[in-house]
Amino acid sequence: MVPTVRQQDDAVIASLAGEIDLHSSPEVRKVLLDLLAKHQPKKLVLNLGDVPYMDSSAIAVLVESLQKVRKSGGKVYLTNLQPRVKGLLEIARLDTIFVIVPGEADALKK
Amino acid sequence: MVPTVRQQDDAVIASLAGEIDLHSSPEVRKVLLDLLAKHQPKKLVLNLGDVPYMDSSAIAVLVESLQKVRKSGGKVYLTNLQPRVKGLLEIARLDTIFVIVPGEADALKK
Amino acid sequence: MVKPMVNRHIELKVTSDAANLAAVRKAVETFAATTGLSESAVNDLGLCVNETLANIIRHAYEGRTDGPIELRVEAHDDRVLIFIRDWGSGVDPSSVPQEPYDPLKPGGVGLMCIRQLMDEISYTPQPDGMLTVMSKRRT
Amino acid sequence: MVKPMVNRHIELKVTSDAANLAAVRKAVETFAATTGLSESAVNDLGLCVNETLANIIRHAYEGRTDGPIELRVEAHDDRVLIFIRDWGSGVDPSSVPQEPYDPLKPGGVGLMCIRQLMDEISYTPQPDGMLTVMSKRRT
Ligand SMILES: Nc1ncnc2c1ncn2[C@@H]1O[C@H](COP(=O)(O)OP(=O)(O)O)[C@@H](O)[C@H]1O
Ligand SMILES: Nc1ncnc2c1ncn2[C@@H]1O[C@H](COP(=O)(O)OP(=O)(O)O)[C@@H](O)[C@H]1O
Repeated sequence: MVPTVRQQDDAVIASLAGEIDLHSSPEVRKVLLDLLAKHQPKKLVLNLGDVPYMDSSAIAVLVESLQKVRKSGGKVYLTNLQPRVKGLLEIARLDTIFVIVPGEADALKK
Repeated sequence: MVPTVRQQDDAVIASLAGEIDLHSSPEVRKVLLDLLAKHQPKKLVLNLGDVPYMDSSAIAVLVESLQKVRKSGGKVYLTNLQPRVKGLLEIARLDTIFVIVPGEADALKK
Repeated sequence: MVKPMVNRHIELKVTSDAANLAAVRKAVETFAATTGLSESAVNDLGLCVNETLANIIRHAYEGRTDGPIELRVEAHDDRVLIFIRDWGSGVDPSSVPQEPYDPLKPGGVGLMCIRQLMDEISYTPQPDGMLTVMSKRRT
Repeated sequence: MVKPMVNRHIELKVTSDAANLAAVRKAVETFAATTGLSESAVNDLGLCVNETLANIIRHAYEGRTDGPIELRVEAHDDRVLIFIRDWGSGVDPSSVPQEPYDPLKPGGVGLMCIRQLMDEISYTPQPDGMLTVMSKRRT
Protein backbone atom coordinates (compact mmCIF):
# COMPACT_ATOMS: atom_id res chain seq x y z
CA MET A 1 0.00 0.00 0.00
CA VAL A 2 2.82 2.43 -0.83
CA PRO A 3 1.02 4.96 -3.01
CA THR A 4 2.57 6.46 -6.10
CA VAL A 5 2.80 10.19 -5.51
CA ARG A 6 3.56 13.04 -7.86
CA GLN A 7 3.24 16.79 -7.75
CA GLN A 8 2.00 19.13 -10.43
CA ASP A 9 1.73 22.87 -9.74
CA ASP A 10 -0.30 23.21 -6.53
CA ALA A 11 -1.67 19.65 -6.73
CA VAL A 12 -0.50 16.45 -5.11
CA ILE A 13 -1.65 13.35 -6.95
CA ALA A 14 -1.57 10.06 -5.07
CA SER A 15 -2.56 6.68 -6.48
CA LEU A 16 -3.65 4.15 -3.90
CA ALA A 17 -3.73 0.44 -4.65
CA GLY A 18 -5.37 -2.55 -3.07
CA GLU A 19 -8.37 -3.27 -0.92
CA ILE A 20 -8.55 -0.99 2.11
CA ASP A 21 -10.21 -2.26 5.27
CA LEU A 22 -9.67 -1.85 9.00
CA HIS A 23 -6.47 -3.85 8.69
CA SER A 24 -4.84 -1.66 6.06
CA SER A 25 -6.49 1.72 6.65
CA PRO A 26 -4.12 2.78 9.48
CA GLU A 27 -1.22 2.59 7.05
CA VAL A 28 -3.12 4.49 4.37
CA ARG A 29 -3.97 7.10 7.00
CA LYS A 30 -0.34 7.54 7.97
CA VAL A 31 0.77 7.85 4.37
CA LEU A 32 -1.88 10.44 3.52
CA LEU A 33 -1.42 12.53 6.65
CA ASP A 34 2.37 12.56 6.15
CA LEU A 35 1.83 13.63 2.58
CA LEU A 36 -0.50 16.45 3.60
CA ALA A 37 1.82 17.65 6.38
CA LYS A 38 4.72 17.76 3.94
CA HIS A 39 3.05 19.40 0.96
CA GLN A 40 -0.07 21.18 2.28
CA PRO A 41 -1.47 21.02 -1.25
CA LYS A 42 -4.29 23.22 -2.55
CA LYS A 43 -5.47 20.17 -4.45
CA LEU A 44 -5.28 16.59 -3.28
CA VAL A 45 -6.07 14.22 -6.12
CA LEU A 46 -6.60 10.62 -5.03
CA ASN A 47 -6.60 8.16 -7.90
CA LEU A 48 -8.52 5.14 -6.62
CA GLY A 49 -8.48 3.21 -9.89
CA ASP A 50 -6.64 0.31 -8.26
CA VAL A 51 -8.81 0.23 -5.16
CA PRO A 52 -11.56 -2.31 -5.84
CA TYR A 53 -12.89 -2.22 -2.29
CA MET A 54 -12.92 -0.14 0.85
CA ASP A 55 -14.79 -0.21 4.13
CA SER A 56 -15.94 2.52 6.53
CA SER A 57 -12.50 2.77 8.15
CA ALA A 58 -11.11 3.86 4.77
CA ILE A 59 -13.96 6.35 4.44
CA ALA A 60 -12.92 7.79 7.81
CA VAL A 61 -9.37 8.23 6.50
CA LEU A 62 -10.64 10.03 3.41
CA VAL A 63 -12.77 12.35 5.54
CA GLU A 64 -9.88 13.09 7.88
CA SER A 65 -7.71 13.98 4.89
CA LEU A 66 -10.48 16.16 3.52
CA GLN A 67 -10.69 18.08 6.79
CA LYS A 68 -6.94 18.74 6.73
CA VAL A 69 -6.94 19.89 3.13
CA ARG A 70 -9.94 22.14 3.73
CA LYS A 71 -8.22 23.77 6.71
CA SER A 72 -5.54 25.03 4.39
CA GLY A 73 -8.20 26.13 1.91
CA GLY A 74 -7.81 23.22 -0.50
CA LYS A 75 -10.01 20.64 -2.20
CA VAL A 76 -9.94 16.84 -2.48
CA TYR A 77 -10.65 15.14 -5.81
CA LEU A 78 -11.37 11.43 -6.13
CA THR A 79 -10.74 9.90 -9.55
CA ASN A 80 -11.19 6.57 -11.35
CA LEU A 81 -13.63 5.19 -8.78
CA GLN A 82 -14.56 1.54 -9.01
CA PRO A 83 -18.24 0.71 -8.49
CA ARG A 84 -18.00 -0.64 -4.95
CA VAL A 85 -16.06 2.38 -3.76
CA LYS A 86 -18.48 4.74 -5.48
CA GLY A 87 -21.41 2.92 -3.87
CA LEU A 88 -19.94 3.27 -0.39
CA LEU A 89 -19.25 6.99 -0.88
CA GLU A 90 -22.89 7.39 -1.86
CA ILE A 91 -24.13 5.55 1.21
CA ALA A 92 -21.88 7.74 3.34
CA ARG A 93 -23.31 10.80 1.52
CA LEU A 94 -19.81 11.87 0.60
CA ASP A 95 -20.32 11.73 -3.15
CA THR A 96 -21.22 15.42 -3.17
CA ILE A 97 -18.61 16.46 -0.63
CA PHE A 98 -15.57 15.09 -2.38
CA VAL A 99 -15.17 16.23 -5.95
CA ILE A 100 -15.59 13.01 -7.89
CA VAL A 101 -14.25 13.13 -11.45
CA PRO A 102 -13.52 10.42 -14.03
CA GLY A 103 -9.75 10.82 -14.33
CA GLU A 104 -6.74 12.72 -13.00
CA ALA A 105 -6.81 15.13 -15.92
CA ASP A 106 -10.34 16.21 -15.02
CA ALA A 107 -9.18 17.03 -11.51
CA LEU A 108 -6.12 18.92 -12.65
CA LYS A 109 -7.89 21.17 -15.13
CA LYS A 110 -10.54 22.26 -12.62
CA MET B 1 -18.73 -19.69 -18.09
CA VAL B 2 -20.36 -19.39 -21.50
CA PRO B 3 -17.32 -19.10 -23.77
CA THR B 4 -17.13 -16.73 -26.68
CA VAL B 5 -16.65 -18.84 -29.78
CA ARG B 6 -15.72 -17.88 -33.32
CA GLN B 7 -14.53 -19.74 -36.40
CA GLN B 8 -11.81 -18.78 -38.83
CA ASP B 9 -10.90 -21.11 -41.69
CA ASP B 10 -10.24 -24.52 -40.12
CA ALA B 11 -9.84 -23.09 -36.62
CA VAL B 12 -12.29 -22.78 -33.77
CA ILE B 13 -11.33 -20.09 -31.27
CA ALA B 14 -12.96 -20.23 -27.85
CA SER B 15 -12.36 -17.76 -25.04
CA LEU B 16 -13.01 -19.11 -21.58
CA ALA B 17 -13.56 -16.85 -18.61
CA GLY B 18 -13.44 -17.27 -14.85
CA GLU B 19 -11.79 -19.54 -12.36
CA ILE B 20 -12.24 -23.20 -13.23
CA ASP B 21 -12.29 -25.76 -10.45
CA LEU B 22 -14.09 -29.03 -9.77
CA HIS B 23 -17.32 -27.07 -9.37
CA SER B 24 -17.23 -25.38 -12.77
CA SER B 25 -15.15 -27.80 -14.84
CA PRO B 26 -18.08 -30.11 -15.72
CA GLU B 27 -19.77 -27.22 -17.48
CA VAL B 28 -16.59 -26.25 -19.29
CA ARG B 29 -16.19 -29.88 -20.32
CA LYS B 30 -19.69 -30.00 -21.75
CA VAL B 31 -19.21 -26.78 -23.66
CA LEU B 32 -15.88 -27.86 -25.16
CA LEU B 33 -16.99 -31.37 -26.07
CA ASP B 34 -20.16 -30.00 -27.72
CA LEU B 35 -18.02 -27.57 -29.65
CA LEU B 36 -15.67 -30.28 -30.83
CA ALA B 37 -18.48 -32.61 -31.80
CA LYS B 38 -20.10 -29.85 -33.83
CA HIS B 39 -17.05 -28.43 -35.60
CA GLN B 40 -14.36 -31.12 -35.51
CA PRO B 41 -11.79 -28.39 -36.04
CA LYS B 42 -8.24 -28.94 -37.27
CA LYS B 43 -7.21 -26.24 -34.83
CA LEU B 44 -8.73 -25.60 -31.44
CA VAL B 45 -7.51 -22.29 -30.04
CA LEU B 46 -8.37 -21.75 -26.38
CA ASN B 47 -7.86 -18.19 -25.22
CA LEU B 48 -7.39 -18.44 -21.46
CA GLY B 49 -6.63 -14.75 -20.91
CA ASP B 50 -9.61 -14.39 -18.59
CA VAL B 51 -8.90 -17.57 -16.64
CA PRO B 52 -6.83 -16.54 -13.62
CA TYR B 53 -6.99 -19.95 -12.00
CA MET B 54 -7.65 -23.59 -12.72
CA ASP B 55 -7.27 -26.84 -10.83
CA SER B 56 -6.50 -30.40 -11.93
CA SER B 57 -10.10 -31.05 -12.93
CA ALA B 58 -9.77 -28.29 -15.54
CA ILE B 59 -6.50 -29.83 -16.70
CA ALA B 60 -8.37 -33.10 -17.20
CA VAL B 61 -10.91 -31.30 -19.38
CA LEU B 62 -8.15 -29.76 -21.49
CA VAL B 63 -6.50 -33.16 -21.94
CA GLU B 64 -9.79 -34.78 -22.91
CA SER B 65 -10.35 -32.05 -25.51
CA LEU B 66 -6.82 -32.54 -26.77
CA GLN B 67 -7.43 -36.26 -27.26
CA LYS B 68 -10.57 -35.59 -29.27
CA VAL B 69 -8.89 -33.00 -31.49
CA ARG B 70 -5.90 -35.25 -32.04
CA LYS B 71 -8.18 -38.11 -33.08
CA SER B 72 -9.35 -36.02 -36.02
CA GLY B 73 -5.75 -35.05 -36.75
CA GLY B 74 -5.88 -31.57 -35.22
CA LYS B 75 -3.94 -29.48 -32.72
CA VAL B 76 -4.82 -27.54 -29.59
CA TYR B 77 -3.34 -24.10 -28.96
CA LEU B 78 -3.50 -22.35 -25.60
CA THR B 79 -3.11 -18.57 -25.67
CA ASN B 80 -2.83 -15.65 -23.24
CA LEU B 81 -2.00 -17.86 -20.25
CA GLN B 82 -1.99 -16.26 -16.83
CA PRO B 83 0.89 -17.25 -14.53
CA ARG B 84 -1.04 -19.64 -12.27
CA VAL B 85 -2.46 -21.53 -15.22
CA LYS B 86 0.94 -21.70 -16.88
CA GLY B 87 2.48 -23.01 -13.66
CA LEU B 88 -0.08 -25.77 -13.36
CA LEU B 89 0.41 -26.85 -16.99
CA GLU B 90 4.13 -27.09 -16.26
CA ILE B 91 3.61 -29.23 -13.17
CA ALA B 92 1.32 -31.48 -15.21
CA ARG B 93 4.05 -31.62 -17.91
CA LEU B 94 1.54 -30.44 -20.47
CA ASP B 95 3.41 -27.27 -21.42
CA THR B 96 5.13 -29.13 -24.26
CA ILE B 97 2.09 -31.13 -25.30
CA PHE B 98 -0.27 -28.25 -25.87
CA VAL B 99 1.03 -25.60 -28.22
CA ILE B 100 1.34 -22.59 -25.92
CA VAL B 101 1.54 -19.26 -27.73
CA PRO B 102 1.22 -15.65 -26.56
CA GLY B 103 -1.90 -14.62 -28.47
CA GLU B 104 -4.63 -15.86 -30.80
CA ALA B 105 -2.85 -14.44 -33.84
CA ASP B 106 0.21 -16.58 -33.10
CA ALA B 107 -1.97 -19.67 -33.06
CA LEU B 108 -3.78 -18.78 -36.26
CA LYS B 109 -0.71 -18.10 -38.35
CA LYS B 110 0.96 -21.40 -37.41
CA MET C 1 -23.07 -23.55 -12.62
CA VAL C 2 -25.40 -22.37 -9.91
CA LYS C 3 -27.66 -25.03 -8.43
CA PRO C 4 -30.60 -23.87 -6.36
CA MET C 5 -29.23 -24.95 -3.02
CA VAL C 6 -31.18 -24.83 0.16
CA ASN C 7 -29.25 -25.57 3.31
CA ARG C 8 -25.80 -25.24 1.92
CA HIS C 9 -23.75 -23.56 4.59
CA ILE C 10 -20.23 -22.78 5.71
CA GLU C 11 -18.82 -21.94 9.12
CA LEU C 12 -15.79 -19.90 10.05
CA LYS C 13 -13.99 -19.32 13.33
CA VAL C 14 -11.53 -16.48 13.57
CA THR C 15 -9.98 -14.27 16.19
CA SER C 16 -10.84 -10.59 16.52
CA ASP C 17 -7.86 -9.48 14.47
CA ALA C 18 -8.52 -6.98 11.70
CA ALA C 19 -6.04 -8.95 9.61
CA ASN C 20 -8.73 -11.64 9.33
CA LEU C 21 -11.39 -9.35 7.86
CA ALA C 22 -10.48 -9.88 4.22
CA ALA C 23 -10.31 -13.68 4.49
CA VAL C 24 -13.73 -13.83 6.10
CA ARG C 25 -15.23 -11.37 3.66
CA LYS C 26 -13.94 -13.28 0.64
CA ALA C 27 -15.13 -16.61 1.97
CA VAL C 28 -18.60 -15.18 2.56
CA GLU C 29 -18.73 -13.41 -0.81
CA THR C 30 -17.50 -16.42 -2.75
CA PHE C 31 -19.85 -18.78 -0.94
CA ALA C 32 -22.81 -16.44 -1.44
CA ALA C 33 -22.02 -16.11 -5.15
CA THR C 34 -22.10 -19.89 -5.59
CA THR C 35 -25.58 -19.97 -4.09
CA GLY C 36 -26.79 -17.76 -6.93
CA LEU C 37 -26.96 -14.44 -5.09
CA SER C 38 -26.50 -11.56 -7.53
CA GLU C 39 -23.16 -9.80 -7.73
CA SER C 40 -24.43 -6.59 -6.20
CA ALA C 41 -26.12 -8.45 -3.34
CA VAL C 42 -22.91 -10.40 -2.78
CA ASN C 43 -20.99 -7.14 -2.55
CA ASP C 44 -23.49 -5.71 -0.08
CA LEU C 45 -23.21 -8.82 2.07
CA GLY C 46 -19.42 -8.71 2.01
CA LEU C 47 -19.32 -5.08 3.09
CA CYS C 48 -21.81 -5.64 5.91
CA VAL C 49 -19.93 -8.67 7.22
CA ASN C 50 -16.77 -6.55 7.18
CA GLU C 51 -18.52 -3.72 9.06
CA THR C 52 -20.09 -6.03 11.62
CA LEU C 53 -16.78 -7.76 12.30
CA ALA C 54 -14.94 -4.43 12.46
CA ASN C 55 -17.43 -3.22 15.09
CA ILE C 56 -17.02 -6.42 17.07
CA ILE C 57 -13.24 -5.98 16.95
CA ARG C 58 -13.21 -2.27 17.83
CA HIS C 59 -16.20 -1.99 20.14
CA ALA C 60 -17.25 -5.38 21.55
CA TYR C 61 -13.65 -6.55 22.01
CA GLU C 62 -12.23 -3.01 22.41
CA GLY C 63 -9.32 -3.77 20.10
CA ARG C 64 -8.36 -7.12 21.62
CA THR C 65 -7.06 -9.28 18.78
CA ASP C 66 -7.58 -12.69 20.38
CA GLY C 67 -11.34 -12.68 20.98
CA PRO C 68 -13.23 -15.51 19.28
CA ILE C 69 -15.69 -14.78 16.48
CA GLU C 70 -17.79 -17.47 14.82
CA LEU C 71 -19.74 -17.11 11.62
CA ARG C 72 -22.24 -19.32 9.90
CA VAL C 73 -23.51 -18.53 6.43
CA GLU C 74 -26.63 -20.35 5.24
CA ALA C 75 -28.11 -20.44 1.76
CA HIS C 76 -31.90 -20.48 1.72
CA ASP C 77 -34.35 -20.44 -1.16
CA ASP C 78 -35.19 -16.81 -0.69
CA ARG C 79 -32.10 -15.36 1.00
CA VAL C 80 -28.65 -15.81 2.45
CA LEU C 81 -28.54 -15.74 6.24
CA ILE C 82 -25.48 -14.91 8.33
CA PHE C 83 -25.03 -15.64 12.02
CA ILE C 84 -22.16 -13.91 13.79
CA ARG C 85 -21.38 -14.81 17.39
CA ASP C 86 -18.93 -12.98 19.59
CA TRP C 87 -17.94 -13.19 23.24
CA GLY C 88 -17.30 -9.49 23.72
CA SER C 89 -19.04 -6.75 25.71
CA GLY C 90 -22.51 -7.86 24.67
CA VAL C 91 -23.58 -4.27 24.00
CA ASP C 92 -26.44 -4.08 21.51
CA PRO C 93 -25.35 -1.59 18.82
CA SER C 94 -28.96 -0.73 18.05
CA SER C 95 -29.40 0.42 21.67
CA VAL C 96 -26.38 2.74 21.63
CA PRO C 97 -27.67 6.31 21.14
CA GLN C 98 -26.30 7.59 17.84
CA GLU C 99 -25.65 11.21 16.89
CA PRO C 100 -27.52 12.22 13.75
CA TYR C 101 -25.27 11.20 10.89
CA ASP C 102 -22.90 13.89 9.68
CA PRO C 103 -20.78 12.81 6.72
CA LEU C 104 -18.02 15.18 7.83
CA LYS C 105 -17.71 13.65 11.29
CA PRO C 106 -16.08 10.28 11.84
CA GLY C 107 -18.27 7.31 12.68
CA GLY C 108 -21.72 6.05 11.84
CA VAL C 109 -20.99 4.71 8.36
CA GLY C 110 -20.76 1.07 9.42
CA LEU C 111 -24.19 0.76 10.99
CA MET C 112 -25.69 2.87 8.22
CA CYS C 113 -24.38 0.43 5.60
CA ILE C 114 -25.84 -2.48 7.49
CA ARG C 115 -29.24 -0.79 7.88
CA GLN C 116 -29.40 0.26 4.25
CA LEU C 117 -28.00 -2.82 2.57
CA MET C 118 -29.25 -5.77 4.61
CA ASP C 119 -32.84 -6.93 4.51
CA GLU C 120 -32.82 -8.05 8.12
CA ILE C 121 -30.51 -7.33 11.02
CA SER C 122 -30.98 -8.45 14.60
CA TYR C 123 -28.84 -8.34 17.71
CA THR C 124 -29.62 -10.96 20.34
CA PRO C 125 -27.60 -10.48 23.51
CA GLN C 126 -26.21 -13.72 24.96
CA PRO C 127 -25.18 -14.32 28.58
CA ASP C 128 -21.56 -14.04 27.43
CA GLY C 129 -21.63 -11.88 24.30
CA MET C 130 -23.76 -11.23 21.25
CA LEU C 131 -25.44 -13.02 18.37
CA THR C 132 -25.84 -10.85 15.29
CA VAL C 133 -28.03 -12.17 12.48
CA MET C 134 -28.25 -10.53 9.07
CA SER C 135 -29.87 -11.57 5.84
CA LYS C 136 -29.87 -10.54 2.22
CA ARG C 137 -32.78 -11.49 -0.01
CA ARG C 138 -32.38 -12.95 -3.45
CA THR C 139 -33.96 -10.02 -5.28
CA MET D 1 0.84 -4.14 6.60
CA VAL D 2 2.10 -7.54 7.49
CA LYS D 3 2.85 -8.19 11.13
CA PRO D 4 4.93 -11.24 11.98
CA MET D 5 2.18 -13.25 13.54
CA VAL D 6 2.72 -16.51 15.26
CA ASN D 7 -0.36 -18.40 16.23
CA ARG D 8 -2.82 -16.47 14.15
CA HIS D 9 -5.24 -19.03 12.82
CA ILE D 10 -8.62 -19.47 11.19
CA GLU D 11 -10.98 -22.44 11.07
CA LEU D 12 -13.53 -23.41 8.47
CA LYS D 13 -16.25 -26.02 8.38
CA VAL D 14 -17.82 -26.88 5.07
CA THR D 15 -19.66 -29.74 3.44
CA SER D 16 -18.11 -31.88 0.73
CA ASP D 17 -19.71 -29.89 -2.07
CA ALA D 18 -17.43 -28.77 -4.90
CA ALA D 19 -19.32 -25.49 -4.86
CA ASN D 20 -17.48 -24.70 -1.60
CA LEU D 21 -13.99 -25.13 -3.03
CA ALA D 22 -13.53 -21.54 -4.15
CA ALA D 23 -14.72 -20.03 -0.86
CA VAL D 24 -12.33 -22.19 1.13
CA ARG D 25 -9.44 -21.56 -1.23
CA LYS D 26 -9.91 -17.80 -1.10
CA ALA D 27 -10.19 -17.74 2.67
CA VAL D 28 -6.97 -19.76 2.97
CA GLU D 29 -5.13 -17.68 0.37
CA THR D 30 -6.20 -14.36 1.83
CA PHE D 31 -5.40 -15.45 5.37
CA ALA D 32 -1.99 -16.80 4.34
CA ALA D 33 -1.19 -13.56 2.49
CA THR D 34 -1.88 -11.51 5.62
CA THR D 35 0.62 -13.62 7.53
CA GLY D 36 3.34 -12.49 5.15
CA LEU D 37 3.58 -15.58 2.98
CA SER D 38 4.83 -14.65 -0.50
CA GLU D 39 2.36 -14.44 -3.35
CA SER D 40 3.70 -17.51 -5.11
CA ALA D 41 3.65 -19.55 -1.90
CA VAL D 42 0.10 -18.36 -1.28
CA ASN D 43 -0.89 -19.55 -4.74
CA ASP D 44 0.73 -22.93 -4.17
CA LEU D 45 -1.12 -23.32 -0.89
CA GLY D 46 -4.43 -22.37 -2.47
CA LEU D 47 -4.03 -24.90 -5.26
CA CYS D 48 -3.05 -27.70 -2.87
CA VAL D 49 -5.97 -26.99 -0.55
CA ASN D 50 -8.24 -27.12 -3.60
CA GLU D 51 -6.70 -30.43 -4.73
CA THR D 52 -6.88 -32.00 -1.28
CA LEU D 53 -10.51 -31.00 -0.83
CA ALA D 54 -11.38 -32.15 -4.35
CA ASN D 55 -9.89 -35.57 -3.56
CA ILE D 56 -11.81 -35.75 -0.30
CA ILE D 57 -15.01 -34.90 -2.17
CA ARG D 58 -14.45 -37.30 -5.08
CA HIS D 59 -12.62 -40.16 -3.39
CA ALA D 60 -13.06 -40.12 0.39
CA TYR D 61 -16.73 -39.11 0.17
CA GLU D 62 -17.27 -40.66 -3.28
CA GLY D 63 -19.14 -37.62 -4.52
CA ARG D 64 -21.44 -37.21 -1.51
CA THR D 65 -22.03 -33.47 -1.11
CA ASP D 66 -23.00 -33.45 2.56
CA GLY D 67 -19.91 -34.91 4.21
CA PRO D 68 -18.27 -32.66 6.81
CA ILE D 69 -14.82 -31.18 6.18
CA GLU D 70 -13.00 -29.07 8.73
CA LEU D 71 -9.93 -26.97 8.10
CA ARG D 72 -7.59 -25.13 10.41
CA VAL D 73 -4.92 -22.81 9.04
CA GLU D 74 -2.14 -21.74 11.40
CA ALA D 75 0.50 -19.08 10.88
CA HIS D 76 3.87 -19.96 12.35
CA ASP D 77 7.18 -18.10 12.30
CA ASP D 78 8.64 -20.34 9.65
CA ARG D 79 5.60 -21.67 7.80
CA VAL D 80 1.87 -21.87 7.33
CA LEU D 81 0.31 -25.13 8.50
CA ILE D 82 -3.01 -26.55 7.32
CA PHE D 83 -5.01 -29.28 9.01
CA ILE D 84 -7.82 -30.86 7.02
CA ARG D 85 -10.12 -33.35 8.71
CA ASP D 86 -12.69 -35.46 6.93
CA TRP D 87 -15.03 -38.26 7.96
CA GLY D 88 -14.86 -40.16 4.70
CA SER D 89 -13.42 -43.53 3.67
CA GLY D 90 -10.20 -43.01 5.62
CA VAL D 91 -8.11 -44.30 2.71
CA ASP D 92 -4.55 -42.95 2.81
CA PRO D 93 -3.89 -41.49 -0.66
CA SER D 94 -0.16 -42.11 -0.28
CA SER D 95 -0.88 -45.83 0.11
CA VAL D 96 -2.97 -46.10 -3.06
CA PRO D 97 -0.78 -47.58 -5.80
CA GLN D 98 -0.41 -44.97 -8.54
CA GLU D 99 0.29 -45.61 -12.20
CA PRO D 100 3.43 -43.84 -13.41
CA TYR D 101 2.30 -40.35 -14.36
CA ASP D 102 1.29 -39.93 -17.98
CA PRO D 103 0.27 -36.37 -18.87
CA LEU D 104 -2.01 -37.70 -21.58
CA LYS D 105 -4.00 -39.91 -19.23
CA PRO D 106 -6.49 -38.48 -16.78
CA GLY D 107 -5.59 -38.41 -13.09
CA GLY D 108 -2.53 -37.98 -10.96
CA VAL D 109 -2.15 -34.22 -11.26
CA GLY D 110 -3.67 -33.44 -7.86
CA LEU D 111 -1.31 -35.51 -5.74
CA MET D 112 1.61 -34.44 -7.92
CA CYS D 113 0.86 -30.78 -7.21
CA ILE D 114 0.71 -31.46 -3.51
CA ARG D 115 3.98 -33.39 -3.50
CA GLN D 116 5.81 -30.79 -5.57
CA LEU D 117 4.44 -27.62 -4.05
CA MET D 118 4.04 -28.37 -0.34
CA ASP D 119 7.00 -28.65 2.01
CA GLU D 120 5.30 -31.26 4.17
CA ILE D 121 2.29 -33.49 3.64
CA SER D 122 1.06 -36.19 5.97
CA TYR D 123 -2.01 -38.39 6.10
CA THR D 124 -3.00 -39.66 9.55
CA PRO D 125 -5.89 -42.12 9.42
CA GLN D 126 -8.47 -41.56 12.16
CA PRO D 127 -10.93 -44.16 13.49
CA ASP D 128 -13.63 -42.39 11.48
CA GLY D 129 -11.83 -40.68 8.62
CA MET D 130 -8.60 -38.87 7.83
CA LEU D 131 -6.45 -36.02 9.05
CA THR D 132 -4.37 -34.42 6.31
CA VAL D 133 -1.67 -31.97 7.33
CA MET D 134 0.25 -29.82 4.87
CA SER D 135 2.68 -27.00 5.30
CA LYS D 136 4.34 -24.33 3.21
CA ARG D 137 7.56 -22.71 4.40
CA ARG D 138 8.19 -19.00 4.35
CA THR D 139 10.96 -18.99 1.77
N1 LIG E 1 -20.53 -4.55 18.24
C1 LIG E 1 -20.69 -3.37 18.90
N2 LIG E 1 -20.57 -3.33 20.24
C2 LIG E 1 -20.72 -2.17 20.91
N3 LIG E 1 -21.01 -0.99 20.31
C3 LIG E 1 -21.14 -0.97 18.97
C4 LIG E 1 -20.99 -2.16 18.19
N4 LIG E 1 -21.20 -1.83 16.90
C5 LIG E 1 -21.45 -0.53 16.88
N5 LIG E 1 -21.43 0.02 18.12
C6 LIG E 1 -21.68 1.44 18.49
O1 LIG E 1 -22.31 2.09 17.39
C7 LIG E 1 -21.52 3.21 16.96
C8 LIG E 1 -21.65 3.39 15.45
O2 LIG E 1 -21.03 2.30 14.78
P1 LIG E 1 -20.58 2.47 13.27
O3 LIG E 1 -21.72 2.99 12.50
O4 LIG E 1 -20.02 1.18 12.82
O5 LIG E 1 -19.46 3.61 13.27
P2 LIG E 1 -18.10 3.65 14.11
O6 LIG E 1 -17.86 2.27 14.63
O7 LIG E 1 -17.10 4.09 13.11
O8 LIG E 1 -18.33 4.65 15.21
C9 LIG E 1 -20.12 2.91 17.44
O9 LIG E 1 -19.35 4.07 17.60
C10 LIG E 1 -20.39 2.19 18.75
O10 LIG E 1 -20.64 3.11 19.77
N1 LIG F 1 -8.67 -38.47 -0.16
C1 LIG F 1 -8.49 -39.60 -0.88
N2 LIG F 1 -9.10 -40.75 -0.52
C2 LIG F 1 -8.94 -41.87 -1.23
N3 LIG F 1 -8.16 -41.96 -2.34
C3 LIG F 1 -7.52 -40.86 -2.76
C4 LIG F 1 -7.64 -39.62 -2.06
N4 LIG F 1 -6.88 -38.71 -2.70
C5 LIG F 1 -6.32 -39.34 -3.75
N5 LIG F 1 -6.68 -40.63 -3.79
C6 LIG F 1 -6.26 -41.64 -4.79
O1 LIG F 1 -5.11 -41.16 -5.47
C7 LIG F 1 -5.38 -41.08 -6.88
C8 LIG F 1 -4.63 -39.90 -7.50
O2 LIG F 1 -5.17 -38.69 -7.03
P1 LIG F 1 -4.96 -37.36 -7.85
O3 LIG F 1 -3.51 -37.21 -8.12
O4 LIG F 1 -5.60 -36.23 -7.11
O5 LIG F 1 -5.66 -37.59 -9.25
P2 LIG F 1 -7.19 -37.99 -9.54
O6 LIG F 1 -7.93 -37.75 -8.27
O7 LIG F 1 -7.59 -37.08 -10.63
O8 LIG F 1 -7.16 -39.42 -9.95
C9 LIG F 1 -6.87 -40.99 -7.00
O9 LIG F 1 -7.35 -41.47 -8.23
C10 LIG F 1 -7.32 -41.88 -5.84
O10 LIG F 1 -7.27 -43.23 -6.19
